[in-house]
Amino acid sequence: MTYLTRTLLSIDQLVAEVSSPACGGTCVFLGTVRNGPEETSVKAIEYSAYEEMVEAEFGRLVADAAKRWPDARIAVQHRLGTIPAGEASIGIAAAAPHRAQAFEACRFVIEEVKRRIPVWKKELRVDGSEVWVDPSGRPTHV
Amino acid sequence: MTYLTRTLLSIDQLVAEVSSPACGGTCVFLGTVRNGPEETSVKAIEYSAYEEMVEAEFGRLVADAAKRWPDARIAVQHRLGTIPAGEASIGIAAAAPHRAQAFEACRFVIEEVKRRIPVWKKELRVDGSEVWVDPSGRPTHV
Amino acid sequence: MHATSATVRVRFFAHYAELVGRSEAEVSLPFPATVGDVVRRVREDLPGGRRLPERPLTAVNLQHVKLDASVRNGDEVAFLPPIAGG
Amino acid sequence: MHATSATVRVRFFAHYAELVGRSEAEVSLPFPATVGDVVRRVREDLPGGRRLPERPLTAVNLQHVKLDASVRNGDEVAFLPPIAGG
Repeated sequence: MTYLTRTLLSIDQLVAEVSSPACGGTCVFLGTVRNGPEETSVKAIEYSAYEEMVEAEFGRLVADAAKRWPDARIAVQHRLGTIPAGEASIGIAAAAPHRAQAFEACRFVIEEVKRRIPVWKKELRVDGSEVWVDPSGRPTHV
Repeated sequence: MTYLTRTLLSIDQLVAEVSSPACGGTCVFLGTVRNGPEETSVKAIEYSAYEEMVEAEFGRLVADAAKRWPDARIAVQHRLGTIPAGEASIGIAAAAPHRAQAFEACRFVIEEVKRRIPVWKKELRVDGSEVWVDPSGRPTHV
Repeated sequence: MHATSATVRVRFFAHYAELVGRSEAEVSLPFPATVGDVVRRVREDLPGGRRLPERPLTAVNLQHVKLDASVRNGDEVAFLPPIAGG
Repeated sequence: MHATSATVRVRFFAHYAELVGRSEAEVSLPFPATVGDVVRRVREDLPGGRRLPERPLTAVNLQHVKLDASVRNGDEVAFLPPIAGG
């Protein structure tokens, strides 16, 4: 499996990948492009990446999770390209014999993604402007 | 919506119910009938409930969650009847503006379900025996 | 009927229904009464009632209650085995 | 070519690629060298290089590294804007 896709993420596919007779709990996380009160009319977000490094870093990240939760099964996929508001940019599924492990492993993966996976986003606004998103704070107009 | 169903749970339907332009994170939990090393060959589990109370208690539980996470949107459905190993008995979706709220609300719901929602399960084993599951410990042969 | 007695509908679920061989019963007892009084009466009077625990989990009118909760005429009192949902 | 110089491929992504108007460059510098040396050279020699931060996030051969990591001939050194995935 590759960790990147340019098409709609499928929760069912992620869940199917991790399901196993020994796993009683599955936790799924979906990150979705918002258009809420905090986003000045975001029409879509354009996601780009250092693709070869994303694949390598996701491999290391999943291996790190497997070390911490040896019984957990993890699947993750990040979508790239222009993603309209309301659609998911990332999907993570973690299945484990017990639910605490599933929640913890899933949460670990999304936190590490935010820290390690070289993906960037540019907000495409309804007024035609474009803004690189800097999660550390300052939006950067381009 | 009713909180009980006797047919296959649909993750997509739960996610669709909670999705909203203001919510950037969605956490889903699926509880699945296991047939792992800890289960002496469980073929299926028969779920039964005090159905009127399940509906009332789920209403109170979701209201409790809404008080703690006012921006979260929550959907939950419990399946009853005979559920074969590998299929889900409960599905929970929690969407929120930020992911921490989504994870916490989803985790809260499943922990409260285990504590409050009057549902019982009887393991149907491959050798034909049946066992009521007592989560406090002792399995009770019937 | 005089207000010095209360009649409640008692419901049994799952393993408890199997232990007493029925899913419901009607119990009358002197008023005022508590859920604990209902439990004692069921264990004493119902065939197989002794197989039920002395302090089961209980609900009145679809709400979890403790054994010292009071019951009124017409209430529905449920005996709940250890919860195993999810 | 003598082993006293190293040539690395430098890659720019997202906002940084826009700031320097290109997605890659080749940089030669005296060996031994660190990622920090590559960053300094890029900022000095590349048109628009001063628009890049002095201490960007960097990777060598697809792995996150600090600025004091050493680089070798043939390495791929990437300038990574603040990560915004997920």
